[in-house]
Amino acid sequence: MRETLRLGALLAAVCAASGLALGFVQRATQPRIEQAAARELAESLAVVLPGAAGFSGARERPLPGGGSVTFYDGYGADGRIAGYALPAERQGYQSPIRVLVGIATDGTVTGVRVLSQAETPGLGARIEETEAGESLWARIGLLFGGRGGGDAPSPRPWFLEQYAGLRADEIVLRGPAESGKGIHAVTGATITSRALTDAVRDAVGEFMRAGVPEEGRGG
Amino acid sequence: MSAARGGPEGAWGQFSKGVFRLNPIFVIILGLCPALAVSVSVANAIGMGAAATFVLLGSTLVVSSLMGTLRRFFSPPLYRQVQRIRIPIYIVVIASFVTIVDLVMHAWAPALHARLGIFVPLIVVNCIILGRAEAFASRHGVGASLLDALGMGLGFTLALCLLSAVRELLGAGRLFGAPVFGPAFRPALVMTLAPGALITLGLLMGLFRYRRLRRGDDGLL
Amino acid sequence: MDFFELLMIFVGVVLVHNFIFSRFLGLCPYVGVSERIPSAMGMGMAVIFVMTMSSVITWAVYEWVLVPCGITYLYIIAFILVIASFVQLVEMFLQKSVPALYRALGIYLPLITTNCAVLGVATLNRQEFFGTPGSLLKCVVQGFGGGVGFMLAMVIMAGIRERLDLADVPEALKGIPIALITAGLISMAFLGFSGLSF
Amino acid sequence: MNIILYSAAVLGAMGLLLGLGLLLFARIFAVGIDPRVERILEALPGLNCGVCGFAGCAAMAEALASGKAKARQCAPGGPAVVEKVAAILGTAEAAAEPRVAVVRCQGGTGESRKRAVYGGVPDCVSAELLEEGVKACRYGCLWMGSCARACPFDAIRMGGDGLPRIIETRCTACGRCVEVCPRGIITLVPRSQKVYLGCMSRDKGKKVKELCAKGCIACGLCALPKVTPSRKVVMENNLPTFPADWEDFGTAVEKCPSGCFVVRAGAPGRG
Repeated sequence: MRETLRLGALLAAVCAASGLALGFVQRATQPRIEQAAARELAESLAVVLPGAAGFSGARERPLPGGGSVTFYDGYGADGRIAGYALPAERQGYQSPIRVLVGIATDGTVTGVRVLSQAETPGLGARIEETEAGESLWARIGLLFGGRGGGDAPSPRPWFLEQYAGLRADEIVLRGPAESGKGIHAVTGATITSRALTDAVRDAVGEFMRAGVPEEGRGG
Repeated sequence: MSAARGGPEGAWGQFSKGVFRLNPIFVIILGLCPALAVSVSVANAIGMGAAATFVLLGSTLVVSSLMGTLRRFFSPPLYRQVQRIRIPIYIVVIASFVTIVDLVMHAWAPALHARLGIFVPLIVVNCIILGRAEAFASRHGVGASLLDALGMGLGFTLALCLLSAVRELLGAGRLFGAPVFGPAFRPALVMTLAPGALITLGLLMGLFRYRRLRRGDDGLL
Repeated sequence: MDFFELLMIFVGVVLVHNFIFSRFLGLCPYVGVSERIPSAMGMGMAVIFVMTMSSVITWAVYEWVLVPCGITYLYIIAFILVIASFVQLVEMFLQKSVPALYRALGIYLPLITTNCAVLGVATLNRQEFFGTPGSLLKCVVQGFGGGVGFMLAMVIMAGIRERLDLADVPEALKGIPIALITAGLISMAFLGFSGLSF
Repeated sequence: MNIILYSAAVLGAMGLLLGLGLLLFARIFAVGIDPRVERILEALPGLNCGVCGFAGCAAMAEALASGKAKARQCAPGGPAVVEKVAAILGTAEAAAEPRVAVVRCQGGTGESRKRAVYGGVPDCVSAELLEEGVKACRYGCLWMGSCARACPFDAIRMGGDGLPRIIETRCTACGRCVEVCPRGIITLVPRSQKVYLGCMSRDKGKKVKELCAKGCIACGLCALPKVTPSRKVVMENNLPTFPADWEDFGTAVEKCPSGCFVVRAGAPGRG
């Protein structure tokens, strides 16, 4: 019996020691994690609401269809409301796709940015893909002091650009090669493209149906 | 690996065995889960390899020093009692280092942390680390264990990079995310998917064993 | 918490994202133990039991212990400690009181603690379901489905590997390499399920 | 600050609770295991990774103790484990008694019913893979002679009735024929063993009667104490099993309705 107690105590001591150590590590890294998250949010807000200069903190608002949505106000340089940004999420092919959607006051989408997704690389993940960017050889050339060949145009995510300027009812998924207005899916990744499109359309549709939120002068 | 410098037991031998003779993935065949899942791009592979090596180094350091001090200060029967709960102790130590990696990566490399996803916590059950802690670290001094851990970690990372280079090149025509073959290249998308990973690993493992069989060393498995 | 969504999760985890063929969880024992169908069945049943139970236990530890104390960042240690002790307790209990079940099922239990699938399913549950309404039921279904998917993969593989020993495989590929290549081909077949949605 | 205290407290409590729980359970549910297996278990890395094909180290230790596995199957352990296990078991592959190959099937072309005309590759392994070959009996010899071709010492000749004949003087028990036979019909027995069973069929008696004249119909007669007083014969899934040193087989051989037992001509001191 004594042996059991002694071994139990030893195991408890090892666990407590590691708990202590991890507590200190956590305290050291926690601020940085929050900082990184905040920076990420600010960056996303700037991308989805290009016109806006300042943003409000997260605001909560009930939705007609039940539940509520957190969103951010975007203020133009003159201090008036320029638009809103709201997160949306939908299960993609193999992972939840979280996006941030920017809307102007008249309900047209100003920009979409993917916050997180772990879709299949080379297929679903191509929703975030930018133009090819410079090839490996060009990069190696740069490495060895070759001319930079002019800075390549900052690569733009072609799939997400399609949403800009559309109203909720115009956001319809089309095949990659189909003509006509709407969102052209990424070849070979229809499930992911549809998930993203549905997420954006429903978020914008539901938000606008609840009317323009009242003027909340945030920070 | 010339055995002249210190032979298989010497410093160089301890280190180099992890890379070739006892490569964790191709020879001992452990830690397949992260190897296949993460080897989609070389960048991920290096990230996972570095994380696993850090945990390996940290845990072997703690395990070898802990077991060393216990062996010195505890009387032999007492030490045999401690032997009964050695595995849970190793698990706690390894899990702590994995949590540290999880937190640090979350803070300083959020993009990599998101891409590696659930495979960062799964380093805990990665058999290589528990295996080296049990088979080596608890029986040898701190110095030798660290060398062994470094060798194993490097072996794991190199194997991961080899696997992911093949898969990224064939599957997406890219290396480190930059296209290699120019626009005309039609990538074999299956390589980035699950079947490609399994088949590539099987073939690479066969290649390693073929090389060893020709050198007369009997294929272990 | 409607039944349809649970069914979607179950089918998703058994066929579309099979733990072995597409999520690469639990490969170490899979490669070792899938040589004969009876051992594959035994291993499969043990995995189903452990994965379902550990989904419940990890959910309980997370929601009732870690969240109130605000130390959810310790989930890795808490999960592995709980799963390892649970499996060891069950193994001891079976070995002593139900020897028949122990010989058929229990001997695979130690194998399961260091198996990526069990901790994998707990981590997946935390990532996808914790915090959402009805999360316990979803976790249980995901755990059970994961186990069923694991067993399905094991039995298919065992059936093929029994015949594989008779086929003349090149010397270098004998054993584990050919098993991996075969698993790759099966997982290609499983890709067929990816379009499955109803 | 309280996060650190909470972490240490909760983890410490978990460690204590689970540690005590496990140790108490270990005491309550203690099950005695053979000390040799325990010593082997300690020599193994205790990783329970399953790569050796056994269900964890405990199962591997038992297999090693009963000689069903070789230490080098434990890949993570590597050479260190191989030495330790060999030391514990004290087996340096002790020179076993000289052995010889025997064919455990007497279903020749005359005795055993055919199920199909087989036009495929004349090789047992291919026949077995192609819907289990020409023979109605799923366990019997396929008459394709792969063993004869595999034998490096030309100690196997195919008989007129399709069955392989082992020339015992030439057989060196190298095991090549045992490996190649897809149905494991040929096996190695100690040369001192006088009798072996000429049938592998695990089917029930009624089915065997339809398939083969020489098949074992699992009547269990040979296992009766009256026929075999030494009780060395035990029926197991429709086949009699017996140790190599079975002596009083005279009556059993005589009484067996299908004459399945084969008494080896070369066995020393035939009764």
